[in-house]
Amino acid sequence: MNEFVVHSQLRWWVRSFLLVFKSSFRSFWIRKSFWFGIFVFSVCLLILFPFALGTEFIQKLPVQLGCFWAIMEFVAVVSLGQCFYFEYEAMMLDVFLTSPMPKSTLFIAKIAFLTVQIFSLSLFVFLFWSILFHVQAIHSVTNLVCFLLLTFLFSVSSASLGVVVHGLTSRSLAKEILHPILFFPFQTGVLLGVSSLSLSCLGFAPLSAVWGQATWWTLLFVYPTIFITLAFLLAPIFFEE
Amino acid sequence: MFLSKSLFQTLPKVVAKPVRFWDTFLLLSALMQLFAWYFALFLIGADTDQGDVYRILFVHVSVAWCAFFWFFASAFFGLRVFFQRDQQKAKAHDFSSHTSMEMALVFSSLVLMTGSFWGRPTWGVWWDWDPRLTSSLVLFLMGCGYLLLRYFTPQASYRIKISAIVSIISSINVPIVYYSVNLWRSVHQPQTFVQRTHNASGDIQLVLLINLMATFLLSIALYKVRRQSISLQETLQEFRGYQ
Amino acid sequence: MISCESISIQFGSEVVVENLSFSLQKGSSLALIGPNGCGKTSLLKILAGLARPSHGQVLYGTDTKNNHENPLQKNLSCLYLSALPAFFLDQSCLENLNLYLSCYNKTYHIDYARELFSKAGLSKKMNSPVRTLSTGQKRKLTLICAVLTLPDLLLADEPSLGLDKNGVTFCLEIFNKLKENNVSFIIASHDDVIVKWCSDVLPLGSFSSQTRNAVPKKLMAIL
Amino acid sequence: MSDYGNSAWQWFVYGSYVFVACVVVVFAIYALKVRNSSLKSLLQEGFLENKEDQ
Repeated sequence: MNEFVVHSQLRWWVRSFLLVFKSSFRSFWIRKSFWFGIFVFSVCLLILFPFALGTEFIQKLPVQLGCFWAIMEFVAVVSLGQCFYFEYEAMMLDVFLTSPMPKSTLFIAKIAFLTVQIFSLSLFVFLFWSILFHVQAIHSVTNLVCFLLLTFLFSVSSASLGVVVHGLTSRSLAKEILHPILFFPFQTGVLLGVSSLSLSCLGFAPLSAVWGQATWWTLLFVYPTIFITLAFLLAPIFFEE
Repeated sequence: MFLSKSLFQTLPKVVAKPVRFWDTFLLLSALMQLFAWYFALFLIGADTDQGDVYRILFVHVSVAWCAFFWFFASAFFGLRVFFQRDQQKAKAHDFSSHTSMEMALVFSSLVLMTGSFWGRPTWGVWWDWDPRLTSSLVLFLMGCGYLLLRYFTPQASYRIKISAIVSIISSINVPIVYYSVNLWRSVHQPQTFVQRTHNASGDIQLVLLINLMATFLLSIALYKVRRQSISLQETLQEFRGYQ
Repeated sequence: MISCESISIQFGSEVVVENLSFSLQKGSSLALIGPNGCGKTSLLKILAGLARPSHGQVLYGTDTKNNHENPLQKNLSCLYLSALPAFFLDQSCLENLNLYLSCYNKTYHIDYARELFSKAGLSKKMNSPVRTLSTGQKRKLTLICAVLTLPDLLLADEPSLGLDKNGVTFCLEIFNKLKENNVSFIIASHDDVIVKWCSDVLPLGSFSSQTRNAVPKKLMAIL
Repeated sequence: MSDYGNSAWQWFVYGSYVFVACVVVVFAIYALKVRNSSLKSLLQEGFLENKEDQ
């Protein structure tokens, strides 16, 4: 592989990555109601937790954070539900797969698109959550930045895991049941990391949290890279007939 | 042994020999397991602080070891499915991966049950978020996910590949879960519950070893019998055209 | 251009196609005919790289020396027109056309596209969503996409399905235009006009063998 | 270590042993039944003849 071929291959990979990214954005933009529907679903969840737990109980910070991450988990699963929905509906997958585009771009672009979608949803959920739950812990910019970085890492890992799970179950029946069942057990590591990190980030930091932080951060960075490389390696297998 | 005499005669030699061998092996290992349990229940004295309740330790630990062994064995066979060029051998490894995941499922459900049976009298609670127990619960969930995925994919050639992938990913996930639960517990509840018997005296370890060996042999026999039943059933379905 | 060595397609234990080998030169066209269920569509899917045959392999490449199993390595662009036209139904015809062309890294001149649309009778529908098109019109849109992308290999599954009289003539016109640009075809069709147009014919009915009705000794040993 | 109601320990200890034994026996019986029934139907439908390997 001389240098020219490698360079042109890389440019071709990035070009088709942008192509799939733009096409999923365009089909998303045409059906904006999907995004809005998921946001309304998350607001329903925002109401559900205080009704279930009682308003005075959710004053405590750990409970508030727990509710936030539980809502984010469901928002991630629901928004991943329509991960290849437009392509399936329009049977465009065959066109993408037979065209000379490298197959991995389809999945990596989907991961990027879903990360943006989940992260945008989490911003709005964060806004309404801090209002409805009277969250006082976000008092400094560093808190806020740390919290948003956590939500971004959460979105990347759930998007990459979701695309891998969708690729695996592309030919199976009863997808609605299979996706949550395959999604949640693999998400436990990230959920634990994110919840305990956000706890220590926002000031409720017992002594041992400082030691715990370094290892949690490595887990949160290692986890999405594992699943992104998996999506990259398994691309030829995913949608095989 | 467990096959009717008339049916056994008509079997071709290649199939008859392993069927008979593993049936006898199953019986022998079952007897050995009963002996090991008898040994654990009656022949050694009660523990100093936990009284007789600690005897559940023998069955709990041996079943836990088998659960984790078969889980990683399923991932191992999953890997072999990928690196196998020959179609028939890949199918055979897929049968083994499927069977060992089923064994992991059965044994991890046993671990959960004996764990809660043990927790009730010693710690007064049916379930404890102990890293080992929690990771065997997550293992159980992933096993169920694996079997459901297999059940819901009708196409054989695709099912073989994605089941191998799911078993490999789940085996990657178990250490992550164990590690993160361990870390998570140390942040929330510092160790209030007493650790398991560290000062295990000589004969307890001996009995534990015997129990481990007996349960492991029993699980190997169960694995082989179940492996035969799965491969025969799937071959039958394939030849009937169910794929 | 493309050659298969002893391909066999299996649905469970029923062998639909048994060690079929053929090779296709650049610019020539091949028609697959045969009764329903003789594996035409699955063979096309295998040639397009969407599926994997149970035995044998498919080689792509201009000359037999450096053949590759995967079409991408040889950057051979092949277009697969499936039986159901594949478009984003909510996006307009032009947007779908742009998507097809950018997938194949090709550009086109708007007047040429407008002329093709008017010839196909779709000039009014250029900017309306594909949802409003009938199946015949969608079929013509796939043909327009085919002629604009100019793939090296065109795999078409029933290209004339749902086309009326002048639809078929439009389809043949498109094929002739593609043939001038040295495009090779593999078409599965029941339409005699299309089959006569192709240079050679491959009947698939004769390749299916009766089902193997015994577990091979080797598999028994692994049981 | 207070007495955790050790008087009823037999229930838990014997219960767990009996439970493990039952699950293992049920699993073995299920596996054997499936194996024998599929063997019988394979034989009946003539898939296991000693023909030469195709």
